[in-house]
Amino acid sequence: MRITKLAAAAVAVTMAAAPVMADLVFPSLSYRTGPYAANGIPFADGYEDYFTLVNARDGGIGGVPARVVKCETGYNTEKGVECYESTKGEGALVYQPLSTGITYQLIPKATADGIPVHSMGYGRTSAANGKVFSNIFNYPANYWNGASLAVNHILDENGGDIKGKKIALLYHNSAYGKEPIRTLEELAKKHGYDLSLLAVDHPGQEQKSQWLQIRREKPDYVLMWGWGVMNQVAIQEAANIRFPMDNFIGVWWSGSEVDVVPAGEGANGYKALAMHAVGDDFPVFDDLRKYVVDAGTAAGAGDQLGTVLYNRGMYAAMLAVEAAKTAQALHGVAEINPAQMRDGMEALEMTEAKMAALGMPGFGPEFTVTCENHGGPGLGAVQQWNATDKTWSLISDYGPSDMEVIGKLIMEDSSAFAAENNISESCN
Amino acid sequence: MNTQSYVTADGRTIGPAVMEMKNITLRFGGVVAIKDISFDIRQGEIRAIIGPNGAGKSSMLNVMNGFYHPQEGEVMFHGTKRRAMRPHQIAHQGIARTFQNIALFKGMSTLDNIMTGRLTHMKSGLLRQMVWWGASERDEVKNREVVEKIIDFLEIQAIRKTPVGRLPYGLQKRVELARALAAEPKLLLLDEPMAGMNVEEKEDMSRFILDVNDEFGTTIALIEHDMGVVMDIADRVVVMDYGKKIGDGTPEEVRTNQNVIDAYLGVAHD
Amino acid sequence: MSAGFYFGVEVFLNGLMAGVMYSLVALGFVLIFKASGIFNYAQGVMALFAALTLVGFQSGQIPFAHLINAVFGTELHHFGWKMPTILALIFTLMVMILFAFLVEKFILKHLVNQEPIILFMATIGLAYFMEGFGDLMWGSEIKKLDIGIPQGGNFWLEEKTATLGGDGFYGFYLDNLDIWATVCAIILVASLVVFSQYTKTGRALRAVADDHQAALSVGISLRAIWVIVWSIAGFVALIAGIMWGSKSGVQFSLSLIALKALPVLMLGGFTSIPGAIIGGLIIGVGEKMFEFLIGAPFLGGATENWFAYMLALLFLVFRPQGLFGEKIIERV
Amino acid sequence: MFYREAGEFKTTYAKDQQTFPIALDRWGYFITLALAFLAVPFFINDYWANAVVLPFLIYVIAALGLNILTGYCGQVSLGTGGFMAVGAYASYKLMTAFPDLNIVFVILLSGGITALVGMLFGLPSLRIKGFYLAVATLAAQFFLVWLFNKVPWFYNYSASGQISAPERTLFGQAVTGANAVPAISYLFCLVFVVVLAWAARNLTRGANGRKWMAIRDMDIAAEIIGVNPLKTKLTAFGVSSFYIGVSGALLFAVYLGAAEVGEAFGINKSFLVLFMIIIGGLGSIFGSFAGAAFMVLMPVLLKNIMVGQFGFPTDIAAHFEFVIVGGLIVVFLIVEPHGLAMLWRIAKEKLRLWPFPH
Repeated sequence: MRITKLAAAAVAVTMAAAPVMADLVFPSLSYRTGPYAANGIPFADGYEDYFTLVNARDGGIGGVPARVVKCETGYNTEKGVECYESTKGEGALVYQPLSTGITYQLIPKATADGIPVHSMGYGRTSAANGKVFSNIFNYPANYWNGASLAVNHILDENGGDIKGKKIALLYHNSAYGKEPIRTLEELAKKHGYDLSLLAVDHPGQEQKSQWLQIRREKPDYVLMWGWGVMNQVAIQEAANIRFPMDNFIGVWWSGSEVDVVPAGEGANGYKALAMHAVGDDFPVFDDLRKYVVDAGTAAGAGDQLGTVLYNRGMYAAMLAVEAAKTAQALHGVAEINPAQMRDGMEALEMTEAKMAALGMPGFGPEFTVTCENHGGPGLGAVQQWNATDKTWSLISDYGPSDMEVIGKLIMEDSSAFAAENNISESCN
Repeated sequence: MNTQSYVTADGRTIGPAVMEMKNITLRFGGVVAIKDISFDIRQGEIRAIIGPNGAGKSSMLNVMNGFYHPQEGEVMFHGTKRRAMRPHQIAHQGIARTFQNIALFKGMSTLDNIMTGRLTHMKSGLLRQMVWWGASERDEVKNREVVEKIIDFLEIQAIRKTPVGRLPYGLQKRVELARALAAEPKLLLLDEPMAGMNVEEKEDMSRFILDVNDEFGTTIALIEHDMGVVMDIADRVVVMDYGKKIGDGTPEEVRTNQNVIDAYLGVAHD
Repeated sequence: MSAGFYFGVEVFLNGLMAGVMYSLVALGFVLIFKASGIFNYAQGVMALFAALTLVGFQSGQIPFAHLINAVFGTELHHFGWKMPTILALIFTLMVMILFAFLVEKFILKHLVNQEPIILFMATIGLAYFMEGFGDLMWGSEIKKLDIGIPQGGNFWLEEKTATLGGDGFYGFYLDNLDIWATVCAIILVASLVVFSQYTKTGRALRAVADDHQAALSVGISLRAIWVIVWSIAGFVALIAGIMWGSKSGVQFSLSLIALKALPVLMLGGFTSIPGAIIGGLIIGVGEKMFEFLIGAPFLGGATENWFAYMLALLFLVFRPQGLFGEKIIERV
Repeated sequence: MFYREAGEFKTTYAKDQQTFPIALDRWGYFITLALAFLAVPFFINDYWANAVVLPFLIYVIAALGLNILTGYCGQVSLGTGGFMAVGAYASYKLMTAFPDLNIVFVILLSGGITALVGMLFGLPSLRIKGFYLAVATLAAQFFLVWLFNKVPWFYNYSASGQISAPERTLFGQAVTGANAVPAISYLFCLVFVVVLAWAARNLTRGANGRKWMAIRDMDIAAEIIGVNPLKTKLTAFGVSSFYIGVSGALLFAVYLGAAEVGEAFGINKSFLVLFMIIIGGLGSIFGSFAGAAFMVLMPVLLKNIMVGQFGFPTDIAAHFEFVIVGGLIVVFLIVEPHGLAMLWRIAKEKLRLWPFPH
């Protein structure tokens, strides 16, 4: 035990209390290392750069500077907990846990601590029910919206009739990968398509069996809920068996540059879902270059601007800043606390005019958050990869998902959670 | 079969047979290691099995403590035929042994090694062990007392807490003997107890073997490839060569047996 | 014959090919274990590191660029040149030899005569070290690896066999990359055999594998042998890294291919090169066929990971000495 | 000259066999215990509890378990993560199926269930040895993770496949769930650690421990002196899995609060616990503590120094963490292959002779 004590003393020395400053703290639980680093780096860069921009261009949020506290999780749940505990004392306003595992950890913890969590397009889908999950937000869209959006895209391509079509879901064999199954099954009943499920075990380097099966059964469409190395291998294998890439649709976590580049030309035409715009053709990027990259304060090398995940990080930061502004207006104070931030998120309204004013016209869907609905309306688009000029581009508008089916599933799952954990519904 | 008890010249009582080997044949694949051998070991005696290297002595010992199962023949223990059993069951019947190439538990101290010899006498219920206080502690102390007697007897008090790996060869052999004795065996098998020792160590070891036999009345079967010392301490000797028994009797009888002389002088076999 | 039968044959063939990919990783383990009794957990990370280095040389990346930038505030990325593949391969090989030398100098030399578990642990420490070091040196983004090996289905074969199985069958599918991997594996094993049978160093290697003490007594330098063996294992790691990296891009997960090789080792034995090959083939075919016949239709799929281990486990229960080991006669 | 046994004569065998034969050690032990129970709860905060102390305590239990199997009985296992998952899922099922069952029994029963599963997977150890067995235990690891992922019954058919620990109380205080106070969670785990460490010490110093060590050091000789190999190995697998199951249940219920099998109980966990016992010292109770402390504290310490003190970018610090921890493992093995426990013992022996050189 003596060694423990020595080490503990050493830690105590290094953990000298941080100075208290008047600022708005936004922790960035990044994963720039580990097996998913390639995805984590651009997201963290985008997230951090946007706050830098807000400070440099606007002098902070409502006059109060934003401070980003960085903590590296390596996508590891236990490190995520350590990061949460070490940053929450600094007055963290909102957490972007960035991994489903860490999100699940933080749902009860953050709720008890009164700090809001924004799991944008990941985490626990049924957290969209604000009555049960008072502090958890997952706007603008969740996995079940995603599944429905993909089916809607297929419906559009087939003139609304997909009866008898074969759709296969290739999914990461984990909680994350299994998310869309229930929704897809419900939708299959409604639209009459045949759904087949193909699980890929972690990490997903070896998918020969699954792709031989796809080759045998020749589904009309393949949907993918993949992550990490599974994405690159799946896209390569799809190209190998000459599966029509137009009919291969990934979720938004399977649709970034790093997923398609290793497959080269073969990936051309591959589609993925999107909850925000891609590319750097927005005024905000000029500001980013001017105030952040050229000023030498960019979080990364500054070469990621406009990539899918950089944009996603930036978009998440923008939503956080807008929610903070909403909270400031709502409570009439500039230095908001986490509880006020939560109120701001719950009252968040994203309109086209607002986004245009921020230099991001049409960057994301328009949506409103309410006390009951923390997930927004579930709008999303589809993007497609062009391997020749190496760009993603949106090929559809932000369309609606089938909330009739999804809403029911959300109620089911959230009330089960409420019952298991003795949570009484709020918002009444 | 020897059933009559008798008293030896030095006053020890030799009883009826403890173990009888009847027509034992052991083969490894096509190789015959032991061919149709019979002999017995009587209560209280020191019985030696000798023979040149490769005669099948160690295999014989392995048959006696159930490590090898002979293809033919049977082993009688205390007058009943022994069914095929695993070596640990045989240990529970009261047969202990030492090994030619020392087989001590290297990660443990001398004391712990000898205590393992008591395992057949100790209770090891998990719950009472976990609690320790009470039953387990009493059991431990009781058995420790037995072990301490053996430690005194073999004069190894000073190395009680030393890890056995650090001990010199001769002492390791002695600790191994102590471990076997700790089991308070009905039959003690010694596999070349004096191999690799110098004259002085051999004398010490001979003295211990005689004392063990004398004081505890332990029946001992030992194998040895060198005839010298064995002839002095054994009551009766079996001589093996090429898996066959070529002589059996008192040291004097064996010494004068022509087959034995031939084997040891290296007369060509045909 | 029905289409189902031909699909089965197709799965079988692809299983063989997958098996070759596993064998490539397993070979590295066997080489080191045979010569030094070390179970080298770092073999997977070595494959990652070799592939990272190869791509780094090819694309003219500046090593430790991120670290240098962070410390000195510079903006370094690339040297600005592209290196021809063959040159990059040679340089990478030199790096792997240097690596072997350093491993011997800083780790193995100090751990001579330790128990196997300690040596195993040391290689785990080494694996940790290399994971961090590789990322620091070359960055953690996913890199495309292209050294000109064709990828994708072999369409010649597909067309030639398309008529075999009736309407439901579209011809056999084999990946060109896998075919290349098989060719490489054959060449690799053949040259290893030639090396160990017909060269002086090779014979010394075998002598060490048989008996360390005896080898020492006839004047073979154990340390030199270790450097050579680790260099060869580094070379094998490079080949494995290229094959696996071509498929998925070079990234952190590449180090996990070690886990695919372990059941192969159990089956084939830690010391047998033919065992690694045959074991790989059995595991490859076994897991693919199980997924095809039972896993996917009845168990919901994704059974391959555990099935490979279960297969090896069952096999060992009935034959503890492995595929090529001799029956163990216990002695005391 | 202060730290020595001179003047302390043991008059009974019971005294001679006690855990801390030297008075100074004994006092150190009691003071540590007193501090741990009476002082720490008043100072512990969320950060210390959740980032350092709880994982440390919980991993100590896992390390003790694996040390019994690997360190004492010599059976190398890489299935720890899978067995921890059994403990976690067992506790989840028990908690949700019997909401009124006391949390202490939930944890103990989870350990019991894990023990049964562990014994099942220990069966092949009779025929498979050494590294082959280590790799064979990976079959358990992969199979169990797959099973908990695949069969919805284990996660109560929830849509996500994640399990979340509901709130359970002990003496009116929440020990699981989000409302648990760090001091209470800490004390809860501490009691388990102290009791289990004490039980492990007792198990390993008596007849059982000698059987395990005999099998470890030379299984054939052990069998010949009367140790039943199958029974002994299975006992080791059972006891070890019990500890690991308890640790998994605590990790899930008290520390994490929610878990997904592949992420929380993957192969990395198996390696982590194996590192702990090897760095700490195989076959040593103290080593289990030292190893767990090293593997839990080292990364946090390094991170706080590199990021907090020197302002390294977080990713570079994380890479260096790997380099340093990996390097330290190698250095430790070179300096002292028998782990921190042996270093500690050598230090004490030096201290005993101090100030005389010999």
